[in-house]
Amino acid sequence: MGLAKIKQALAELAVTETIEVSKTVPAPPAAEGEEQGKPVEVKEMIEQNMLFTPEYAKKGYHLDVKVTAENVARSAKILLDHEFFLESITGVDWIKENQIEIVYDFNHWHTLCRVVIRTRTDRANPEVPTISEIYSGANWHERETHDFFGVTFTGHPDLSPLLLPEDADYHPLLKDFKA
Amino acid sequence: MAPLDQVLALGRANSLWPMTFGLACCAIEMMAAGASRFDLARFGAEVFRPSPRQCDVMIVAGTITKKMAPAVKTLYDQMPEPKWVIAMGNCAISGGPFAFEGQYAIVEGADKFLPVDIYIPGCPPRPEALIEGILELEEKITGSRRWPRVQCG
Amino acid sequence: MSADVIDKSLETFVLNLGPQHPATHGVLRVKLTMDGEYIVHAEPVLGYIHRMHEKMGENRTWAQFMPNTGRLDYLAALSYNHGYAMAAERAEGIEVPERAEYIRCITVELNRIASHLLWFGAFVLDLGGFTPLLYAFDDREQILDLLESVTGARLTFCYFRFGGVYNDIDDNFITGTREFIKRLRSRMPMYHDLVTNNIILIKRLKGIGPISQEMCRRYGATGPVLRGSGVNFDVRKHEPYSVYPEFDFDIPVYTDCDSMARYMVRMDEMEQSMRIIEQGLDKLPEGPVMAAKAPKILKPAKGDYYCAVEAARGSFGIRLVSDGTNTPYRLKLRSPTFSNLSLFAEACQGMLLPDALALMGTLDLVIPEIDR
Amino acid sequence: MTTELIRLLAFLVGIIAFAALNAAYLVWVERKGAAHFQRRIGPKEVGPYGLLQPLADGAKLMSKQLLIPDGVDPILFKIAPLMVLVPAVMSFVTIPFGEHLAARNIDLGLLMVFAFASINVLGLLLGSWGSANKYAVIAAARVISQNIAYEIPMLLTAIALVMATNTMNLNEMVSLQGGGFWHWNLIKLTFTASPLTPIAFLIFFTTMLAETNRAPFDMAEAESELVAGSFTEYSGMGFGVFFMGEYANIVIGAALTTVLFLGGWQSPLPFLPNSVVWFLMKMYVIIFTVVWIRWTFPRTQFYALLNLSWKVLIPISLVNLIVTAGWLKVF
Repeated sequence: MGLAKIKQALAELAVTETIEVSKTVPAPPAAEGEEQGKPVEVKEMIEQNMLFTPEYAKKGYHLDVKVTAENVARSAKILLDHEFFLESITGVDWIKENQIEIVYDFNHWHTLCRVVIRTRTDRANPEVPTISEIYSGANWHERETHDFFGVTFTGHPDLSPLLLPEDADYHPLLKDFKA
Repeated sequence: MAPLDQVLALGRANSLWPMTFGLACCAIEMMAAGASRFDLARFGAEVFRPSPRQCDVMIVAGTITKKMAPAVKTLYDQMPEPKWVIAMGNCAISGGPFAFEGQYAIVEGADKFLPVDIYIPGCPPRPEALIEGILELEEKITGSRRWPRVQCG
Repeated sequence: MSADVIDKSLETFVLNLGPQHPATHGVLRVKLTMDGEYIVHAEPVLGYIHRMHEKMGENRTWAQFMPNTGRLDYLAALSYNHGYAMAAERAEGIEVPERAEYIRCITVELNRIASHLLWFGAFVLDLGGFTPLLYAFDDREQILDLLESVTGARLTFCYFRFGGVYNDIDDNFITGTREFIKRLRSRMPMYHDLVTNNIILIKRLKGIGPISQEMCRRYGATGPVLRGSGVNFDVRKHEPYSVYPEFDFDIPVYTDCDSMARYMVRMDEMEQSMRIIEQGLDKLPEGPVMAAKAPKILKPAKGDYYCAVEAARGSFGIRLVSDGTNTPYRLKLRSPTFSNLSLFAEACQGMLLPDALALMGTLDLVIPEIDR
Repeated sequence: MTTELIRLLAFLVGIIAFAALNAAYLVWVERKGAAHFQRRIGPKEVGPYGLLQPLADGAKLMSKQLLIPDGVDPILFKIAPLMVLVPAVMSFVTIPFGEHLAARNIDLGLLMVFAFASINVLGLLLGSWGSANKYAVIAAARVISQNIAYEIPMLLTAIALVMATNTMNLNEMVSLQGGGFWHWNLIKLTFTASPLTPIAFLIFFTTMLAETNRAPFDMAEAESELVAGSFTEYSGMGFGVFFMGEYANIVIGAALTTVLFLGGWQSPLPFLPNSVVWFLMKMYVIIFTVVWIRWTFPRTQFYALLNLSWKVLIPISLVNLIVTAGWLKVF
């Protein structure tokens, strides 16, 4: 699988209407939420993101994709079809904005390309569809995220605590958690 | 001690079988203590038994988490008398580097729920420290330091 | 053969492997549903050594988290030092002097050999052979002596600093390392004679515990597990960092997908690490080992940063989210064995218990790193 | 009559002392040997060369609490260790240590040894079953199938020898191997047994390892898989007796190999006097080999072990039997 094909793949991901693709801007970070840059021209975006740019040297990833929760599974499917593998799933608690961000890291074996997919969900009732049917490895990562942030992954077969004790009802990585 | 007690104590002290039971980093140093350079076998203490029924001493080597604590307690209960506990490393003594404000996962020290006989500080303690701990335990059992004194090298 | 054996019988029982079991290398627990000695279903239960490194990271300054990285994967602590240091340097934009980078690579590779040696011994111990463990420890002690002389610790190193390393290496270390490499080179044929070419071992590993590429992808397996399945993926080559591009070394890849392949990958990796160390010692430049302009207190710009290194067990990733203060806002540790272990449940289905334990051995588990 | 009784009593005491001493000091040999194979020192501080180590272990084990866990069958649990130890000790009765040094010179000595040897597996089975532990039960299943599989080639090779020597009396069997090492059944350069006997010896040695549950066939204990296998629930002297039984079995196995193949108390060269020393030397060489093998090889896979017996050892020993029969018929 060459670089050209991966470009194609990411273009496919980018042109799906509901998915907004933002170029990773160094100064106001994309993770900040409201700073989300306007959708960039697809062709241009690929040019900017796929090459070994200073961006990568600074951030450590090549493409930063923001999607709505419903589109997570779809993005994951596209990435699986193009032979990406899942590195990790985690959450970030943005308590000031009352949101929890779920971050998916994907990487590719043969091409230097790390893709980050992010989605935000309401902090009071965090819900994201599972991708454990697409990536089997996501099962544990999602359970772990559920442990730490209390995010419910709808459709997940078993969200019982993985790292916390069986009867744990707390979510320690939330910023307002007190032991 | 009565003479028979003394004989038995000598027997026990010279045949301390530890449990094959490591929790974290210290377990590697425990293995190193049994390996060629340090050779716990010199004192007859190299027989690491995987079954608690055949062990005399439990070396708590590592952090005890709240999830693990019941299992540690069970293992201790399964050991036949007389039995001893060595808390190896700072985690097993007091929670070590993991004791901080807001920590919810660990038990701060094995002595919260086990009768600990010997504490070996270090993070992790060197194998020499573990050997010294075993010798201290022998001293505790027999009432006197091993004689002749063990020379290093 | 195993599948129909299972179908015919409904008489299964549950076997609780661990949390204290000699083959789980720590406190992993696996709930096995067994039919005789065949595994019908396996469910790893984690968290027995969950110490909450990630929460600790949020509660202390950037520099204060460095000792924690040494206690994640205590067998290859320097790789984790390296990953964290690189991530923070990337966020803060610190340039590391070249000599420091060389020292980092040399020590990390030494640590990798130590880790693989211990794995080798422990793995053969899983298979019931005791002696190789002690031979491996013998060699490992030599490495620990060398590393102790520069880092001051035997196991849980905290040697790297943001902007370099804590301590320069001296001539004793260099000659000692060269001697050690000579020694290990002469010992490797002995290991192969004693273990690799042993008919019992070959019978136990060849064709046992297949892990396909497709499975690796779905579970995100990396490191020797992935390379044993024929995928040439190594972060050192794939995403070159530090001064690894300066070195001439190969990535051992075996395409058999079985336990033997994973075993061979690790044995060959030791040889490659020796090559890297030798080249590193030859090319070692003069200069400082700490960046002159490295700030004492880190305050990276807002944003998130990802950094991956090739640890002994696979690709260790670290995701830092900074809010511009002197503590990390979020610190995610992507542990390679967490992903590697997650495929165990699927891979061991229908296997015999001893084979499954051999398979578990080839995954090279370090439980505190999985549970974090 | 009384002298005979006294003689028997003396032998009984002697045998038990021999078995116990061997069991205790074989542990020392094992630990010390293992240590030296592994570039260590081994027991050293407990007495000179660690020679008091077995005494310390014994004192400790005897003074240890005898735990009878909940849910075990107390009778089976208690009786099992004895069922391993006693038959092993009984087997010594017919072993000829020297020309006139045997407790009982029984005509069917070989048969008796085999009869007692097969009881030990029952002990392991009862103990494992009685201890109500899943690991122990798995180990029991393994031990039973292993012992059944390996008893067959062992007997087949022994029968071939019986055909060649025409006796089941162990002392007589040794006498027939007199006159130098080329008369031993192992080599038999006198061509009174089939030329396959060296192979038969290898088979016998392998099956002996398997029957005594020694590495690489130590399925009964299999530490890294089954915690402690059959012994998982045994504490204190229960475990100690099991271990003594195991080591007594090894001694029996080695003694039998010596008697059957290595000419027992016969000297290797005709001009040297026959003596019990030769017997002991040969026996300890075999025992040392057993220890050596244990610390060198990893454990075999269980099905590979059964395959080895059913698909390799049994056919070969059958061939050996037929060739021996033909050989005896022709010559």
